[in-house]
Formats: sequence, structure tokens, C-alpha cells
Amino acid sequence: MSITNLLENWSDFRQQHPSDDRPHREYKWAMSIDLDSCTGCNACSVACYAENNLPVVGKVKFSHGHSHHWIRIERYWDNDGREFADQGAQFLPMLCQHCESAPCETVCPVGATNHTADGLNSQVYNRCVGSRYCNANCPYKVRYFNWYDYPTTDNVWPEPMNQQLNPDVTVRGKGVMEKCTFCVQRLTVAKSNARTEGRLVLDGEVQTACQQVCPTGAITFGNLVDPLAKVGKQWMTQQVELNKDKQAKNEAEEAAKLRGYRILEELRTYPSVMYLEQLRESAI
Amino acid sequence: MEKDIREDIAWAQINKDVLKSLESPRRLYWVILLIALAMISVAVGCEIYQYTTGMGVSNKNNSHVWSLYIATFIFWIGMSHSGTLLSAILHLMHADWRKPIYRFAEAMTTFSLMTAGLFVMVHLGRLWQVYYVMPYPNERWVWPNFQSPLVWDMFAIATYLSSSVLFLYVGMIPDLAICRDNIHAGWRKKLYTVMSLGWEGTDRQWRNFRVTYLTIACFLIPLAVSVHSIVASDFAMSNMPGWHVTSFPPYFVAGALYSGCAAIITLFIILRYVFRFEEYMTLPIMKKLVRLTFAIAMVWTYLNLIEFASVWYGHDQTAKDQLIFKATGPYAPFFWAMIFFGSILPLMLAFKRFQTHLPILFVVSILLNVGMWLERWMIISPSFAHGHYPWTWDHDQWPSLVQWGIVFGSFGWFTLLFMVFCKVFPSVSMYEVKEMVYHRSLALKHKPAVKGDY
Amino acid sequence: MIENSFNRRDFLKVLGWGGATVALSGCGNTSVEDGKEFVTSYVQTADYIIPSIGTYFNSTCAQCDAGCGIMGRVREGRVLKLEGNPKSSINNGKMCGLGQAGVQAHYNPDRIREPLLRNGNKGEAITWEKALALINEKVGGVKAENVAFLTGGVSGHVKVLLKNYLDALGSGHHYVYEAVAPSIVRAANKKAYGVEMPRLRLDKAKVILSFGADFLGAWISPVHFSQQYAHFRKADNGERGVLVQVESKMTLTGANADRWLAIRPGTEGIFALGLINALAAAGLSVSGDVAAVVKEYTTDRVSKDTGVSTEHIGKLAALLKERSPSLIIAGSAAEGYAHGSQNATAIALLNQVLGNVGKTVEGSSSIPFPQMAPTTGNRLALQTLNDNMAQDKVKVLFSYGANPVFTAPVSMKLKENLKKVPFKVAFAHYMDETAVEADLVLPLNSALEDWGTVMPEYIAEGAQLNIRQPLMEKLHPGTLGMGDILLALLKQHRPDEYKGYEDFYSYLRNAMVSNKGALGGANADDDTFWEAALSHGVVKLVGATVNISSHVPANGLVVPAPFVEDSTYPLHLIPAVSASLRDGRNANEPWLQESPDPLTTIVWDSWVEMHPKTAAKLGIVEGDIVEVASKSGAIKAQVYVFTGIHPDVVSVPLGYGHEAMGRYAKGVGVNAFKILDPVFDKETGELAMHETRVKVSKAGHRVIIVKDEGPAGGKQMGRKIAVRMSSDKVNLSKEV
Amino acid sequence: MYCFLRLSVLLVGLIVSASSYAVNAVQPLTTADDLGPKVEQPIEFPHDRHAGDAAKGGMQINCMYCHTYARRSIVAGIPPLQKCIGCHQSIESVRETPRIKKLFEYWEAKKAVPWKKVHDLPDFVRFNHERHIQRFVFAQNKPVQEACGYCHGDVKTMTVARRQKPLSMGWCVSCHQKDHPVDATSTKTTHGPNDCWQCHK
Repeated sequence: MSITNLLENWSDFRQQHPSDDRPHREYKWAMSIDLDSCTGCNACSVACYAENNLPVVGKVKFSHGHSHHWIRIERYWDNDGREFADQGAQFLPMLCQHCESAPCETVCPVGATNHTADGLNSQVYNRCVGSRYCNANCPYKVRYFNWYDYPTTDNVWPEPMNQQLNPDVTVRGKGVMEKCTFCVQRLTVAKSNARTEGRLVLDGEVQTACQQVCPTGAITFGNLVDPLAKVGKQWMTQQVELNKDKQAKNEAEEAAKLRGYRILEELRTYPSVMYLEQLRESAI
Repeated sequence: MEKDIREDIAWAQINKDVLKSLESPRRLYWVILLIALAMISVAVGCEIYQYTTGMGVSNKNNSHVWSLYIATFIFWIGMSHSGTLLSAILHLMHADWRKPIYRFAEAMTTFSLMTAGLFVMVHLGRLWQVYYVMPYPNERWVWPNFQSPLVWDMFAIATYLSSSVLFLYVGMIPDLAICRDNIHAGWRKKLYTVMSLGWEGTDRQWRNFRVTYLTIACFLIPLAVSVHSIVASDFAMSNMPGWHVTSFPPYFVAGALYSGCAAIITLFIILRYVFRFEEYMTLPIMKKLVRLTFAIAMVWTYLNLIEFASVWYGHDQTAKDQLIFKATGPYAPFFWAMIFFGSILPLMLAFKRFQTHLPILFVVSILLNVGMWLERWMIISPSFAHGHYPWTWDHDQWPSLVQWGIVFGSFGWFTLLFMVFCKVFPSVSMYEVKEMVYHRSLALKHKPAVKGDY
Repeated sequence: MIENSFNRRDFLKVLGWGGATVALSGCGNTSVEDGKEFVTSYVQTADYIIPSIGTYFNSTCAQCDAGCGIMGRVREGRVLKLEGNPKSSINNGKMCGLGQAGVQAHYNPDRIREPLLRNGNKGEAITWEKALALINEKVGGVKAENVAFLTGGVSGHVKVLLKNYLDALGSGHHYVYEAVAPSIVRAANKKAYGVEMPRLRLDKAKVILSFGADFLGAWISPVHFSQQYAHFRKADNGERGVLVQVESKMTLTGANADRWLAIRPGTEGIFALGLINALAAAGLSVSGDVAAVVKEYTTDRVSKDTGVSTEHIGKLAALLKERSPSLIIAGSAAEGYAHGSQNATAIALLNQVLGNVGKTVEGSSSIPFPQMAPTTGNRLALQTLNDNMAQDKVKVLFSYGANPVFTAPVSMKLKENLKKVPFKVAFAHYMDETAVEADLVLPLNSALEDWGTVMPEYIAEGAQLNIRQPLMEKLHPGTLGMGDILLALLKQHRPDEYKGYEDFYSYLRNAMVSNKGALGGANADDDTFWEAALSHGVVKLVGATVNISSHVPANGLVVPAPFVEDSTYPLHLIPAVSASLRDGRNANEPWLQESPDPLTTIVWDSWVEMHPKTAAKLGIVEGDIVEVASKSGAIKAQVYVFTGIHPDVVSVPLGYGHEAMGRYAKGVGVNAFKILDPVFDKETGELAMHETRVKVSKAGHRVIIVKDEGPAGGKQMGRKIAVRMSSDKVNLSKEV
Repeated sequence: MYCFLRLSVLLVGLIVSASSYAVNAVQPLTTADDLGPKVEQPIEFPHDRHAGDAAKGGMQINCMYCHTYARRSIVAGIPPLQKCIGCHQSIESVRETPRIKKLFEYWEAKKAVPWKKVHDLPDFVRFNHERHIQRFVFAQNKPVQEACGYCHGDVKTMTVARRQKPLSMGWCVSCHQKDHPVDATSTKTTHGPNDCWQCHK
């Protein structure tokens, strides 16, 4: 608690985005989402409600923009002026991007949101004072604030619905910020088990709720440090590098053949979620 | 040109006039007090409702996480700069016309800071945990996040508040002594006796007094500049389009001085009437004040244009969209109102005929502050409504009555504090006015007024 | 997973203790364990039960009829979350949002908790003994043919018991009713392929042409099809299948199509024949009779009739010709008309011409236990029942797994006819519209606390019997499983035959174990077999493959010309089946109400979809409340304008507009079933869902639609957010 | 003007000295014990008889014989009634004592004993027994009672267990900042993890 130990721990509390002198040691959790497989069916979103004790706010509060969906399906149209949306829609599951240099982390006055050693963007509910600076500074607006005290609000978790609540996840009271955690409760268990057996978590050993439910397997999640992890291979083949704000491939020629990209990368947030572009057949 | 103050006022007269303000103001004073109380009760009601029900009732949402509270917070911080400007800066510059009016300006500083402080609290989702923001040895062994501009705010405001209170108090000591000697009964007597710290006006006391006062003045100026620069960095340090602007700190400071001066004009007129200070708060002084305000207004306008230009010629398309949205979107009326009140209206002050026309000045000065308040709001809300991420844009989320109620009430709170102060303490610095009169009279006797250190 | 020493039901009892002491306090940040001052402690327990570690048990999802295998996470006696059961070939460990919400059906606060007997206008609680006795008495009082049993699709042992019960009564009538079932397509398939539901191998197809089959959203077995779809989009060799969707209202599947063709409602058959013609013209060998049928469907004419441009027809024909095998699917858009059967047949014909039959359209396999095979429902059944009720032929009516009062069009006058039935029994979870009408309401166990077996209609490979087992102790002691009720009822008639079974569990166990040979447990002892079955959640059956025939009766196939303009009712109403609400049975699960509709992102309300052109013509903008009036009725709802719908069509989602059922469903949106016109498919007599013609008029005020989409709409405003590229640019085989 | 200088020099001096003190001020690495409230248990379980030293008439039973979940779950857990009975039905000597009678009453009624929590952490905290036991008992071969004792105090001398340590965050951190050898043999040491999500959920 002395200033000294503050200064010492500082670097630990403040994980910078990985550079050559500070690489991720054991784990770097990351995700990739194939927009060509994603059908926009919303299963991931509902699964997230089930896993993470998200409150159902109801029509009125939803209309005021008080909704809580840690992973939301955005639907974009791309029929410029044509009579019909005849190439369908573009669905995009948007969740916390767990940026390696997250804008939200630096601004929180009480350090309630930090970067973990595994490259997660952590949110500590009971430390949060509700200044909402983090959401103000989040370019993706994927943080959700508890505008009301949902545990005590009627018809959010009426008896016996509260028995469904997941004991591994805190039920957030009023006035705290929350967001996607990459299902950290699952990660922690997996890591603990692996540690007991004296190994690292194997690829596929742990799944996020959204990934596990996704009927088309559009979501891949895993440890970017693990050379065997599918997610790592995907990032590799797509030539998307975690600690770049401009990908070399975009200048290069073969850029046209690769469909991996990260959203609002140019803001230097270094997101941990890579998206794969949607495809459309040109023959029809 | 007319005189700032009559040289032939007897010192006794000065005491008498000023002390009178502690006794019997006009009836208007009490009316103002009542109104202020009413306004406060509104705010308190709203806050209790919000505290118990949750921030949702202020009708913010996940796109508009900040709104009027922060805007008004900045507004009050800005207001606080006037005092420092008048007393500290002008003091160092030996502009002696400030003497009759700096006291209440300093009071303003203090009280607007107190009001601003309240908004930080009102804004928090978990007000009951606010102490997490302060660094103190605790059983959790954790510190606040020193990277966060909000923590800097906390420090800056705390320091600024404490030192400006000190400044106000120290500057008051001789006058408190006067009060002590002229009031013969009641709690006031005790109060003044204690507060005047046994001031006798000996030569030594005066010397130390001057040094201390000077020291604090020097100390205060950098503080004043830093405090609003830090508030500015709340925004400049973030990556929101419309906030991420390098020129914000000077821009904010200018705006702060601006609204401060405008507020001084307003209060100048009120006090002059309520406490019958016509002899001291004279029109020539007002004229100087108005000119100062005009100058600052132009500086602010200039910085405003700089901001627009830097956005416009910068390569950031998002920020550009944001600017266009401000000027054309649902916020356009307020945006243009801000431009009008902030940059067009002050042009009036350039004309002599208005510079001393109190009714007009009263209205104008208030409108200037409305403009300043709008400026703060226009910095906050449009950026939330139209940020980086189109899917979460939200153009029709307006602050609820709860928010308006609390903002409204804060003005009552400020007025109450200020008015009570003016009734309990001399709102015109007697000893400095005496100095002023003395020097003027010397000057009259065709002696060059002594400048420099004395 | 479950070791023998430990009795399955004791285990539930034991775990019940943990569940009992769950409290949720609201102050600050808490968890379900907050305010729980006791340590979870057991009398005795199995060593796989470790406090704070979830145990998974397999069962079967009951949210829709697809019969996905589920895997429930149980902790301290409470089921917390459902995952897919990897062992089930239907969903291979995956799930849909609807299935996820199963826990909310289980924990739903509006479930009925004890038997209710009508007393005037309200139900009063009675004991089960009383209830069953009452049924016995009532049934005894009438002739057997006056007893009617209305159910949704049933299968497995419950079906067996049900049949036995009806036999015991002396053949009462069993009506199997499903409000939104592909019954016309089934009939057409039967004719064309010899099987009602052939296996569609999306994963083998290179091109899929779907006529309004929402196989990614709500059609038959969406989770299964979604998995195949993923493989179809990205085959192992990196080939990417092409999906073309032809329909008048964009479905979720349409939103994922490479080309979505807005077709004039009802002209799907014409389009199919036109394609055959175009293919023949392009040199595809077509048998003479077929050629004769299609010869006048020239591309120009088809384009004129269907509103699809000749260019697209040409391209599509070319695509189908060069990329084989393809797969043509007839969905609700094709079958929803009075000539639905012809449409479906024409589409089947296209499949046959393209030689897909046997390649991407495969025969299913026969089921060793026909008595357990699923009986699929249709709308005709309700018609018949309704007529019988109207003629006072029904004295006692049982209703199970169906909510006809909600799903029947007003034109049927079902509610009135119900009144003529002296004694109505509803087996229900909620006080839904039908239960409200009933005289006796019997509360059922939720699917997560019930025993049973399910045999899904659509099974990906082979045949399988899904186990449904309790994941936790009953929430409400007053509820019973359907199996238990039927068993009790049977005991009234055949006591000696069933007295051996203390409850449905013992019956089920016995029935399974005694057949273990056929259930693939020939050389396991009873317990091992039984426990294995429970822990797998599915029992694989060996069923002979039914060979699929391919002789679509081409000659005599006529598809009527497109609809003539109707000046009073200019628009077609398409009642959309949403992936989450379906026919409305799940409307009381808040997660589903709050998860935005994929295309419109609207929540907590129903809406009227409309093309901008139509809206402009009617002077309507988004958010206007309009009245949608058909010959049979009218509903009011908010308008959502978008380009995913044909200008001649308006669409309203089904499943909303409950007048009862529970706090989350009641009064949310409007019920589109109500205003459907009584038009029927000529061959099957099924209600033609898409035949309703409507007129739309402003009903005055305007509202702000509650949806997730912001003011930017679906636009990205120059940001690089959701990016799309042409598929010939990438080489998927290189990808991981 | 001199006084002015003097004053500022004084101020600067003050600040410097204060901060230099703050920088070097070292915190104690563990905070003082803090005795928790007495908890009324349904059966007054004598830990000292079961786990206590033989000298003091204890049975020296390993903590994990009863709290068997500690090494494989985040909670240490209470043994099922089964387990108590397992031993006690063959211990005739104490069969008739009131506590054991009570125990058997529960058993006959097939009712679980409603043991109360003694060490109750806030619900936003995830304390993982498994990790600590694995680390200190199995990796470092620390005696079980010592390892458990770090947080639970000297239970083997108590009858009904009672909280002894503050269980405050600072208290946890104080230990997580210590360096411990990774296992019994190696000289390599590491300190406990200090990122928030390790313990906060």
C-alpha cells in the first residue's frame, strides 16, 4: 500500500498492448467471427442472457436504450438504391472487443476496468462507481450500464426465475457498468483444471457461451499464444496481427484474397476480435 | 473620463456604507433568498428520486452516458475562474479598479466550485462509493487509477477549492477586524473576533499579510489555468469524435474566464442595487469590466473557430461528420444559439452606449452565460448522439425533467451560498477601497502615484 | 456418468436441498447465493456431485418439434443453462435461441401449479385424485366416439400410452393439430418421393434454390439445417455453395441468400416450371411429358407473371445447370396457397429434372417401433374437430400441446363451437387461451422435470429415440407429467394391466429395458443399458433406409395463372413464422420477447412489414399505426418499412397478441392468426396460410418503434464495420 | 520580498520531506487477526476432538478427510451426513452422547444438517480452495493443517470453527504479494496473481 508498491504494481495493473518486450506469457484469449457463416439467428445473444445473468428490461426501458445484450446482432443493408435488398442482409455480432489497448481502461477513475494478464479487458462490478467514463470512451459502445436496480425490479427475475441465475456470475445491482467478459467464469475453471494437471488449457477445452451455441460455428475462440489453437491459425492465415493498427496485407496485393479484418482498427484499440468478411456469389 | 471612485469619500464613510450591507439590504434580497431555497428543494427532490430509483430516471442511456450533469459541472468550474482573474491576476498587474469588486468575485469562485463539486456526486451511478476515487490507505490495498482524467479532476478541484477559500479568507482578515470593531453584540461579534485572528493593523501584521496574500495569489494563477485544462482533458484525452481536440484546454480556459466575467457583471449589478453600493461599484469600473469581457469573448470566439478549423481541415472524417451533425442535426438550434450568444451578442459590448447601460448589461450578461452553458452541452451530447459507431447512434434521447430539475436547482444553491455570504461578510473590501481612494487623492494632488513595491 | 449404486430419483431429492435455499437480494452486487447463510450439505451423495461444480445431464428440448438433444448444467440442484447434446445427430451439440430459453419455460412464474376446476368464471384448485376421478366419470358418461383428444405432434411412449388410453375408451378420436406445419409439402413429397419428409442434404448441394423455406430460422429442424448450411457455405475443399431464395417476404434464410428474388405471391410454381423450361432450352435433357408441361412457360412470360427479371431467371438456370448437384426446397411460401400442392409438385419436378433426387434429396429410414413414430400434425385436423364440435359430436374434449383458441382464425368460430362441448380438459403449462376455456385444467411438468421419450420427425441419419429426463426436482409439487397422467387414466380402465407401474418412470424404464435388444443394448444388463441410455440422452436405432422414388406426376400438373388484382383487398398478407415465437407457444419467455427480430430488430411488439413503394403509395411512414383488414377481421399494428418484401405484400409475424398465458405474453402485439381467410388447399384441404388478401389503412397516430437499430438504420456511414466481398475473390480452401 | 522566498522554500521543503517519507513507508505484509462472530451450529462440532493433536486427545484426522472437496472444487464443502455416520455407527463409546444422538436423528429423518457458513465471502468474490490446496499441500508439501491454517486459523484447537482472519481484500493481497517457491524442490519463486478477475467475478 505504500507508494512504492503502488509504483511497482503499476505495470502489472496496466498491461500495455503486447509489444516485443512485453509479450503475452501463457494465454491471450481472442476470437474470430466468420460473417459468411453467421446467419443472424440470435442464438448467441440469448445464450449470453442465460450464461451471464443479463436482465430483461422490458419494452419501455428497451425503448429508452437501456437494453443489456452483451452480444448484439447488428443488421446492415447494402442495397444502394436498388428496389430490393436482393443480396440479403449483413449480420454482425458485436461484443466487447477486449482491446489490447482499451480506451475504457485508462479513463476509469477507480481502476474498475483493467487488462488481465490473459489479455482480457476485465470489469470489476463491486469496484465500479458508475462514472460511465469507460462507455463514453468506448468506440464500439459495447458496455452496458445498470440504469436501474434490476434484481429488485418487478418481472426481471420473479420467483422462481431467479433460480436460473448462474452462481458463477455476479448479479449486478444498480449503478455499475457491465460488458462481455469472454465468459471469464468458464475460462477461470478451465485454467484451474489445467493448472491442477500441470498443463495449459487445450484448444477447444473451453468455449464461450455464444461460441458453444452457435449453430453454424461462426464463432471461434481460443488462446492466441497456443500454436495449435484454431483461432491463432485463422489470424495467421488472414494475416491480421494483434499489435498493429494498420495491417501490412492491406497495402499488399493479395489483400483482395484475405477476408480477415478488425473493426475501427485505425483507432489503435488493437481489438482481440477478428471478423471474416461476408461473401456473395457474383454469378447470380 | 469619469472617475472609478470619488476621492473624497471619508474612510469612516466607507466603513459605514459597507457595514450597512451586513445589516439592512433591500427587500429584494429576501425575495432572492426565498427563490433560491425553492429552487434547491426542487433539486433535492429530484436527486433523492434518482438516488433511490437509479440513474435511468435521468433518461440517459447506453449511448448517452453523460449529459447535463457533466455539462453543468464544467459550467460551474468555468464560472469559478472570474475570482482568480480579478483578484489574483489583476492584483499582480496593479489594476486597482478591481478593488471594490474582487471580494464578491472571489466568493463566486468558491461557491461555484462547491456547486461544481456537487455535480460530480450527482453524476455518479453509485454515489455511496464515491470515496473509491480518493487515494488513501485502505483495507482493499488498491489505489484509484491515476491515469484517469477524472482523478486529476478530483485533485485539481480539491486543491483549487481549498486554496481559493484560503485566498478569500486571508484577503478578508483586515475587513473582519473592522467588522469586529464596529459590531457590538450577537453571534456575529464572536464570529468576527475569532476569524480576524486578533488583527490590529500593526505594521508587522500588514507586511506579513501582504506577503501571504501575494504568495497565495501567485499560487492560485497556475492552479486556475490548470484546473480547467484538466477538465478539458476529460474530453481531449478521450477518443470521441468532437472531443478529441488538442486545442481544448486553452479553449476551455477562455470559456471559463468568459463566463466568469459575465457572471461578475450580473452579480455586480445585483449587489450594486441590493446593497446600495452605487458609490463603490461605479459605472466606470463596470465599463472596464465590460471591455475586459468583450476582449475575452473575442478570444473565445477565435479559439472556437480554431477548433472548427482544425476539425474541418483534419483528416478525421468521423469528427467532421460530428461537426456537421452539430450544425445541422437535432442539436442545431442549440448550437447556433451558442454561437450567437457567445460570439455575436458580445459585439454589443463594443459600443460605449451599452457599456454602462445596466439593464441591458444585466440581460446580456445572463445571455452570455446561457451561451456558455450551451457551449458545454454542445460539447457533450452531440458527440454521444453521433459517435464512432453508427448502430448505436441515438438522436432523440433528451434529458428528463429530473436532470433539468437538478441543473435548475444548482443555480439556487449557488445563489443561496453567495447571498448569505454577502450578508454575513463585507462583500466590498473596505481596506482596499480605502487604499484606492488614498492613492487617487494623492494622484489628484499632482503627485505621481507611487508604483511598484510598497 | 451415473453409477449404479445411486438411484436416479434419490439424487434429485438430495440435490433439491441446495435449490431450496436460493435467495436473491438486490442491494449492490450480489449473486443467487447472497443471503444464503447455510452451506450446501447433503444427506448422502454420489461422488460426481461436487458443490460449485456443474454436472451435465442429457435430455431433449421441447421448445419446438425438432427434438434437439440438450445437455442441462445442474448445480446445487438447479438447472442453470442448456447446451446442445453432442451425441444427438440432430443438433450435434448446437442449439438455437429458442432452445436456450427452455429454462425460462421451466422456471416461468406463470406456470399453473395445481389442477383447476372451473367454478363459474374462475378455476378453483382441486386434488389430482378428484381431477382424475372427475375425468373417469365424465368419460364414462359418454359414448367413446364422442371423446376427442386434440394434441400437437406426439411420439414416443407418451404416444403409445395415449393410443392405449383411447383404445381403452373404445377408440376415441385423436386429432393431431399443428398450426404452422409444412403439411402440404409433406403431402406433395409423399406423392413425389414416396416419403413425407425426405432428407435434404444441404451439405452435399452446390446450389440451393429455396422457395420460401426458412430452414435457418423456423422450418422443420433449423439447428440441424444451420449446421449443414455452414458446411454448404464452406465445404472441406473450400467450395462455397450458392443460396438463392425465392419468396415474397424475406425470411432469415432469405437474408442470408446470395440472391434474394422477390416473387409475386403464389407464382412459385410458375417460376419452377419456367426454370425447367429454361434448363431444357439450355440443353438439359428433359423427358417428353415434362417438356410438354413446361413448354409454354417461356422465360418472358414467367418473368412477367412472377416479377423476377429475365436476367435473373437466365443466370439462375445457368447456375443450376453447371453446378450439380443442387437442391430445390419447397417451403411455406410455395405451399401457402390454394394451389399450394401444385406449387410443391412443380418444385419437386424441378428437383427431379435436375437429378437431385437420390443425391441431395435422400430417403429417410424406417423406424423399428412404428407405434412410437411421430404423428405429424396438420391444420385439417382442427377443421374436422371443429366441424364435429359444431355438430355436437364432441362431448368430452382433451387438449394437450396445442392452443387452438389462439391459433384458429376467427372465421372458424372455434371459440363458439368449444362452448358446445360439455366437458373440456386442458393439459397445460400456462393458463393460455385454450386453458381459459377449459372446464378442467391439469398442470403439466415442464420439459426439464419430466420423463419421456421423443422421436423427432426429421432425423439426420439413421433413426433415434431421444430420452427426456428430469434435470432437477419438480419446482411445483402440484404438477404431473403427461405420461403419469395417462398412466393414471389407463389404470382406471385397465387396472390389472398397469398396476405394476407405480409411475410413468417405472413404466418407461420397464418398456425400454424389456426392448433393450432392439434398442442396441442386447448384451448389456438392464441397469447398464438404462443408465447408458440416460447418460447419452439418445438411443440410436437401426432402421432400414426407405428407398426414395422419383416419379413426379408431370402430366396433369397445372399451375394457375397469377392472382387477379383485387381492388378492395389489394395486398397479400403473409403471416410470418418468427424463429423465436413460432406459433406463439413460447411467447411467455422474456428472453425471446427481448431478443430482436433478426431483420427488423423490433422487440416486444408485432409489426407490419411493408415495401417503401407500397408505403409511399399509402402515404405511410415507419411507425404509423395501420389497420390491416381482411374479409374475416382486422388488426392494428405499427408499420416497419424495408426493402425485404414484395410491394404486393404486407407481412405480420405470428405468435404475438396473446390474450392470456402470462405476464410476458399477454397484450404484447396482435394475433395475425385471427384474420386469416378460410381458403384451403385444393388437394389436401389444408388452410392456405398465405391466401389472405388485405387492405391497409392508416389508423391515425404514429409511434416510435421499439427496436435495436438506431437512427442510422442499416447504414454504416462510411465506416468499415460489416464488410462484404465477392466470393470469387477468395480462396476458402486456404482458410483454416 | 525575503519573507516571500522563505515561505516558498518552506513549502517546497515540506512537500519533499512528506513524499520521501511516503515512498519509503513500508506496509506490514499481513494484517492483524480479527476474530469473527460466534456461529450457532445445529450440532456443536468439536474440531479439536477430530483434528486436534493426540497429546490433547485429538484424532489428528486430516482436514481433507471430511472437507473432501477442498482439493477439487472452489469450495471446501461439508461432508454429507453419510460420512459422519460411516464412522460414528461403529464408535459405540460416544454413541449415546447428546451430539451424536442429534446426528443420528438427522440421519434417521434423512434430513441434511443445516450447517451454517463460518467463512462467508462476499458474492462477487471467487476464492478457489482447489488452487491453494494444490499449490501449498500438493506442490509444496506443506502440512495440510498449516496450509488450511493460513486462512482458517488454528482450527484444530477450536470446537466450533470461528473466523480468525479478516478475509479482507488487503489481507488476501498481502499474501499474494509474497513470493512463494513454486514447488517443494525448486528455488524458483513467484507471487500470487494480482489481476482483478482472478478473484472477482
